[in-house]
Amino acid sequence: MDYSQFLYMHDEISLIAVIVILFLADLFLCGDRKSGTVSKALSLLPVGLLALQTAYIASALLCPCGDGMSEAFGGMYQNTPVMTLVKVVLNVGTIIVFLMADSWMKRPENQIKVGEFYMLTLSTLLGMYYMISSGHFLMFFIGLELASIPMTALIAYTKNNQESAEAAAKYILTALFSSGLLLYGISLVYGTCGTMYFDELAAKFSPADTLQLAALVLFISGIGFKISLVPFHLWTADTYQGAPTTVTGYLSVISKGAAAFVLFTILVKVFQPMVEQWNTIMLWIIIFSITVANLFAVRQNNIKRFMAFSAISQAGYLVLGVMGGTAQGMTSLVYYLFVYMVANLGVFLIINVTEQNSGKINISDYNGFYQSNPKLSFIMTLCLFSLAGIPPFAGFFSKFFIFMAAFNAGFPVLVFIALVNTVISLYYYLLIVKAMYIVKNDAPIAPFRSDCYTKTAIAVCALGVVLGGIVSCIYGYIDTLSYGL
Amino acid sequence: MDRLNELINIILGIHVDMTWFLVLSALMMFIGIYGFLTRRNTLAILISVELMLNAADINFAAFNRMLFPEGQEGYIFALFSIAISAAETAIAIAVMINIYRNLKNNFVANLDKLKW
Amino acid sequence: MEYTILILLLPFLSFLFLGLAGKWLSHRASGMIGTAVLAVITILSYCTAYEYFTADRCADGAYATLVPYNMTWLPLGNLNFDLGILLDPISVMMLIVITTVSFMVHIYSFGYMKGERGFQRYYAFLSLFTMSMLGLVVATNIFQMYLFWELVGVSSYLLIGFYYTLPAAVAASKKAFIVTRFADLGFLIGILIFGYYTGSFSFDFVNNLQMADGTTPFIPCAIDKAVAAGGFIIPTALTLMFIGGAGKSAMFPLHIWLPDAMEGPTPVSALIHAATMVVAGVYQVARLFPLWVTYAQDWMPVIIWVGVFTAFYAASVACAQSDIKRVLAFSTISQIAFMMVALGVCTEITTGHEHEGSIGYMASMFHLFTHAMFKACLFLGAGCIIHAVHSNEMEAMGGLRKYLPVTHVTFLISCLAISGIPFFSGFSSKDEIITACMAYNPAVGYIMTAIAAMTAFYMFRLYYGIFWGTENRKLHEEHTPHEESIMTMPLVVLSIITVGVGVYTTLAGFGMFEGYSFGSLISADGHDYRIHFDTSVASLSTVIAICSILLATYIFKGETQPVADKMYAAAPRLHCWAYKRFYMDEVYQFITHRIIFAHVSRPIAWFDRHVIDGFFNFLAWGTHALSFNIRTLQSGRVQQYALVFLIGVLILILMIL
Amino acid sequence: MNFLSLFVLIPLLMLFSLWLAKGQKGIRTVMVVGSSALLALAVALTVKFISDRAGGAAEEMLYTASFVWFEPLHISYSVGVDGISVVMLLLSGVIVFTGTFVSWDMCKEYFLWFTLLSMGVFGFFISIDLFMMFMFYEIALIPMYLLIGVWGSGHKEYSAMKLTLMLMGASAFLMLGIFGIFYGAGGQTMNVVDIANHTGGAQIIEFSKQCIWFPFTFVGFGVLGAMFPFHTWSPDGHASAPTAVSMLHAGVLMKLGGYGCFRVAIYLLPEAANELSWIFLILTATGVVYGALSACVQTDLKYLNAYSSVSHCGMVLFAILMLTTTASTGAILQMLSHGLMTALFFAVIGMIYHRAHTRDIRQLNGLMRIVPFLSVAFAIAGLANLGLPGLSGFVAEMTIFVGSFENADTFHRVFTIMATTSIVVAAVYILRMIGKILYGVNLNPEHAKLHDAHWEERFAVICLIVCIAGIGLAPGWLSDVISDSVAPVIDNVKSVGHLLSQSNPFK
Repeated sequence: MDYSQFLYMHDEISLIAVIVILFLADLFLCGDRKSGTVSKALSLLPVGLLALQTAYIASALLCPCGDGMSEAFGGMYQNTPVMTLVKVVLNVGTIIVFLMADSWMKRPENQIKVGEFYMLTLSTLLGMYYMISSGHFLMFFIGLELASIPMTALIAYTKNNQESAEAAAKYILTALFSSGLLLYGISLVYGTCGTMYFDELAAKFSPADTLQLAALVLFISGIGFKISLVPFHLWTADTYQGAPTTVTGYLSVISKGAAAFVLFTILVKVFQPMVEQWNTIMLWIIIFSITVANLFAVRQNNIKRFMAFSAISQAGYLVLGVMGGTAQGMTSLVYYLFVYMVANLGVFLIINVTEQNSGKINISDYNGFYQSNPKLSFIMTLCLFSLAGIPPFAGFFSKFFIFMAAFNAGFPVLVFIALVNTVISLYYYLLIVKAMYIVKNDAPIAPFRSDCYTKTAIAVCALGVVLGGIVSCIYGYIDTLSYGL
Repeated sequence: MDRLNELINIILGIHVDMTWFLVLSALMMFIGIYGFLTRRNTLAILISVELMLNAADINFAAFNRMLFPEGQEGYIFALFSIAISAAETAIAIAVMINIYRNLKNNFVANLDKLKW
Repeated sequence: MEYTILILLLPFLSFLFLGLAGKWLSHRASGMIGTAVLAVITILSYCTAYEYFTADRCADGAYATLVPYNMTWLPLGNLNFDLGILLDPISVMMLIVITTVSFMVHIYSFGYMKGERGFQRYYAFLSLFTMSMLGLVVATNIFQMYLFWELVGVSSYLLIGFYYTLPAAVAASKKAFIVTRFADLGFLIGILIFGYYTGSFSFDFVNNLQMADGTTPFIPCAIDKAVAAGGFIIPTALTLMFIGGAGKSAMFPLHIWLPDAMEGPTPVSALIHAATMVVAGVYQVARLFPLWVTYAQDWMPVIIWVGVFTAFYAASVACAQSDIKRVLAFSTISQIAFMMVALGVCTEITTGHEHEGSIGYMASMFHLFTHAMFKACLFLGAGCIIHAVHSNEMEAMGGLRKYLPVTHVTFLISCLAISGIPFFSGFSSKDEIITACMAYNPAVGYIMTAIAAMTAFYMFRLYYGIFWGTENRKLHEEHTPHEESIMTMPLVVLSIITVGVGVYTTLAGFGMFEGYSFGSLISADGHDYRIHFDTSVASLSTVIAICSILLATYIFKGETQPVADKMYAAAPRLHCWAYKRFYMDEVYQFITHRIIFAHVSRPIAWFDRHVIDGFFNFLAWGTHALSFNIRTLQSGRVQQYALVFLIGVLILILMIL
Repeated sequence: MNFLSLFVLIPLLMLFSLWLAKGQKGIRTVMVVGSSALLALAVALTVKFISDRAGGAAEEMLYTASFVWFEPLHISYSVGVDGISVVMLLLSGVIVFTGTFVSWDMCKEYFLWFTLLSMGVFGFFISIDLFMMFMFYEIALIPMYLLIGVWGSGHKEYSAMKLTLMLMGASAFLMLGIFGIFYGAGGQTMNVVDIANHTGGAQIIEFSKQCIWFPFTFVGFGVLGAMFPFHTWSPDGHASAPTAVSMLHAGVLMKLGGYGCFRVAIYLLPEAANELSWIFLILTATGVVYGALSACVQTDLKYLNAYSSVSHCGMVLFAILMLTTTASTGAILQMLSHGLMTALFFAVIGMIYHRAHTRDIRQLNGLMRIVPFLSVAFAIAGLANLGLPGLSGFVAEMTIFVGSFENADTFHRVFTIMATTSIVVAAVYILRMIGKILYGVNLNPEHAKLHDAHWEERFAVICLIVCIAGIGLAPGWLSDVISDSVAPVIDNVKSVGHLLSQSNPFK
């Protein structure tokens, strides 16, 4: 066996390196947990390392060797530029989450377990890497599980918090259930085709085979659980609400995004012969995800739970790009993922910093927020408008493009339903804006100063929200890559 | 395994083909699901999940043995999935313990603080 | 005659100046400015008239129609909306009438409006009105006429509502505007039809049209095309336009605004609601006369019978009114109806003594002229009286002849004129009208004669009620009535015109000498036409007029009026109805408020708020309700989650199998 | 970068400098300078445009510039103007300028949103790319929510939410329509002119597709144009909005609707316009009368004016659907004149409300004696509204009616005459309002001491009045400018089919 093949997975290996370094640092640097200096080092280290690693991956994109495609272990591991790009996007998101987490990590009760947070997060990220560039169902399954198992620990991170534990329990139980079904589906695939290599499967599938159709549905359900699509979404709200805000942010963007991308690639690459079937399935799933989530979001008061439902409906919009499985859809999906990540993390940053400083997480607490903290509420408004798809913010562009893709793929009715739903979503986003600007409140959240990490992260997000759309080269660049299916 | 087959064949006079394994795994699968949906104790639910996962593993093994004996793919997959399910169960149990610490019991019905 | 453009521009400028700068001007200064401008344009229009009538006629002996000025104001696709000046006998005559009366009113107002708040505003509006009225009469196309038509409407609205703190005045102004506006809708639609089918709005069907160089030529008016498109089209258009004219000229049933319009200052009533604006309808019909006669002969009875009924109705109401201005208002309506009838009875356009059918046109214009003069005189006289006794009601008056000598004499002259006594202007014109009616249909002729008799009766009832009869002593002791020279001077002028025109035309009419008469200036086709009275008609109408005057004298002259009281007692119901103007206003009130507001507008407003808007609110409410009802899906029980998960999977499988 | 982009850049600069501006004085300076720059630019553009047209520049769009923006999606930043957009830009310039003076005492955030709104409006009028149009359209919509919600009056939150949601719902229809047009034309270009002339890779859109997407596009824009029965956002929205916002909204934003209907729906989908116009004709003609009649019984000044706006904007769409050059010219003129006069109306109503703290007709009397300036301005606005000659309303309405009469069939005749009745009803409600609040004697002691307009208010009002009277007195040049640009569109429509469609049961 040729071990040089490992070099093809430089993304993963570099990430593993980061994890290892962090592990060692956590072991040796932090002999004494009580001193703040160490934890400062430990909070800077992951960000720095991850930034380095991101730069390393991105460099491969900027100066592509050959066509940028690479394959290892007989096609078990595949990598294309667009996959690398997605990994970069996920990295950026993770960096923002780390920046967000800092103030939370500095809390005394977390001093003891700072390192774990970073390592667990990074290992889920690693799982997503493998999931993304898997060329074989085994690789895919391992990646999926690697992405979800440490997540449980993260959700349950605040040990003595009942809600956190309950959230984790619901998450892991549903995850087990879905992975059971997924595994069964994969077994059916194996049973009917005799192989689990993506490249070979497409040839062996036929829409006539009942077992294979069942496998398709089971696969979609397993990954739909990660993306939290209706009807596999029910864990989402509870988990998001119970989990620590930082983790919620991570959940709502990174794992969701990776899974959506994988859904696209596998449906297009593997289940190509059954395109009509999975179009039908996705059609209904999307309609229900958007509508039901919007209906639930309308009357939430806890802002994290609210964001959970918003995230579900956003996921619905996200997978609009899957319809038809066109290159345009792929581009707009990745673009949407990027924009959505920026905006959503922006909102979570502000939720988090507010929670850290005032401990308030109800929408009604935000009444009169503009009077006390104008800057924060302004950024929040930008991000919410972006989520709602209001120009000139990036969200408008991403929504427009993904609708365009779906329309072009031949689903005008679906697009129309989604468009009508944007009105509802605008309604509930405006509810928060209303709370911040319009509703009078004699005791609003007291003014506070956010730490420099959060400030940096917020700046990044705001920049992304404002420029992400107008600067058209982003979309253009993704488009140049998205041939790599 | 062939020998076992022959033995059964000799003793019971029936030929065990793949259908048996499939039926068995399907049964395990649905028993698992049923358990998951009905058990009141979280640990019992975990056991049912194990049934589901193992059902899939049996499938893999059986398919590999019966249909595609030339390769090892199924066996390998089964092994990996067993390992993964072990890991999952471990962390699940950790969570259950955590809950038990807070609630002093582990009935799934008590996990309804977060809803609507 | 390019200077005619000034006749329009100067008043407009003075309106702008007085309107904008009036706040900083003294009453006297602003009045002076307004009057001076009027003096100038009066002179200008007299020059115009002189120049026009003395210019030599065309080959066929008719007056030419000059267009010294015409520009395209607004292009409307293939059509044009022109603004310009068109001079033909009737428009020139109207220039004279308008400027003269307006000038008199300007002078008169110095006295009448002295010290009134908003004096400047008053003069500004007067200028605006004069400008619009002049623009109306010199219109070169039907659309320009409509434009200024609306403008006179609004300036009359503003002037009626001059005392805007009095609810009655406000209501009256509103009513006047809305009623005429409603009529103008007909006018507008008529214009649109006319313009669409003839391809032009212009008056190029008038005879001997002569464009001055430097003016944009008219788009020719393809009447024959329209006729080809359907014989009914031109008549329909004309009738619709006539509705507009009927509204402005207060023909029944659109007359209701005119009596109320008397709420305005009396000089305004004299100018707008007696002499000029209210005859716009007549003028419009006269302007379109060639079309009426040529293409809509069968529809002209509409004009006749509307006119006849209005004349009778107004005269009968006038007999019972006690407010002197209202009496005059109804007599105005009646007299305008005379003019309408006179136009209606025309059957041909060529004039000449063998052509009886075209006298009406001349007669109508003649009566318009004379009526403007003596009716303005009457109104201004009434103004003096009101100014003197501070009341409109006849009870406050009586025996005023010794207090107001000049007013008395001029008023008497005008009364004689309107009653049609020889040697007064009214006689000649009314006599021609009746002649024309006789020529058309004796029945009409006799009806009109009877109405003329009623006229004489109620006018002298008014006269005796004011200047004779019981004097309201205790009122007159509080403040002795007196008259001011600045107010009586216009009266004298106007009555001199009345007498002068009357004497001249009467003599000429009876053939005492061969000279020009009104007809030689204005006739249906512009040819010279010498008026010769039909002695039978003349004598009949004169005798009847004198009889009814004597009757009025017998009834109303004395200190006590037993006969009148007996008559009221005899027919109280009739008197009451006549006094209440046969309840026409109430009918309108009912239609507008009870039906349109209460049963159309309110339901619509309710529908809008509760049904249409309610639908959108329902959507919002429904979303909320739904989201509340489906919340049980998110029960928080993980096993139910798994169940939903499983069911979802099964449904999806079934869906694609 | 051609100079049209200044219409977007200046507001951007204004936004930044507002961000930095300190104190009321600074803010006012920025706003005054910026808005006057915009106005000057609009005037200069108009002059240049007219001279160039006179100089023989015959292209449909002048000063066009196009930069590829999203290459893979064929979206480009393309600008260009024809007579219609020039006029609309002029209107927007005037309204923004006066609106600045009317909202003299407002705070920084207000002006930020206000400027964003005007940026959207200007951008919409200069852009000839479907995507850009839609983007600017939405940019113009959203600031409304905060402007009304924060600085409004009455039940402002409800109104703001309703307005925003209904207009966004409309834009959902619109977006679908745009996709339909784009892909129907082959998905090669989003440039309006190219799609209309089948150049730049655009094909002719199939008739069946046109008939699907025309209603979407027309309704999408029509809602903003207060098309019956989707007009109900406008009374509440206007009633709750602060003065300058109602001015800008009724004066300019509602014009986006009519403009879009003309530029996108009619221009790009000519066959469907021929086929389906009758449906919308019935709706709009109904709206014209309906709005006027329901205005008759309103008691709140702003509601009254809002309903009259429904009537007048209905007239705009009505005229557009007549599909004759004259009528469409009239429609554009009506947009212009309605924009100016309704802005004047709202300005004056706002000033009165600001003083008297009520807009209820029954509680206001005899203002003429108390606040003569405002009352006169109010009366002028009213007279313009009922179409008095010499003011802008008359010109527009006459052009529309004459143009509508060019359709000789009974169907169009009936609805034209139906629409003409609205001018009588207009007289009724306007005079009723004037008579009630301006005339008579003041009975309310609180109103006895109201002070008349300040200098900045007087300035704004006078500007508007001058514009209204200017158009009313010399409409010829405007009408020429507009009809030149309207003609190609209508000829395009006429060329593809007969007006009275087979699907019309009334023919």
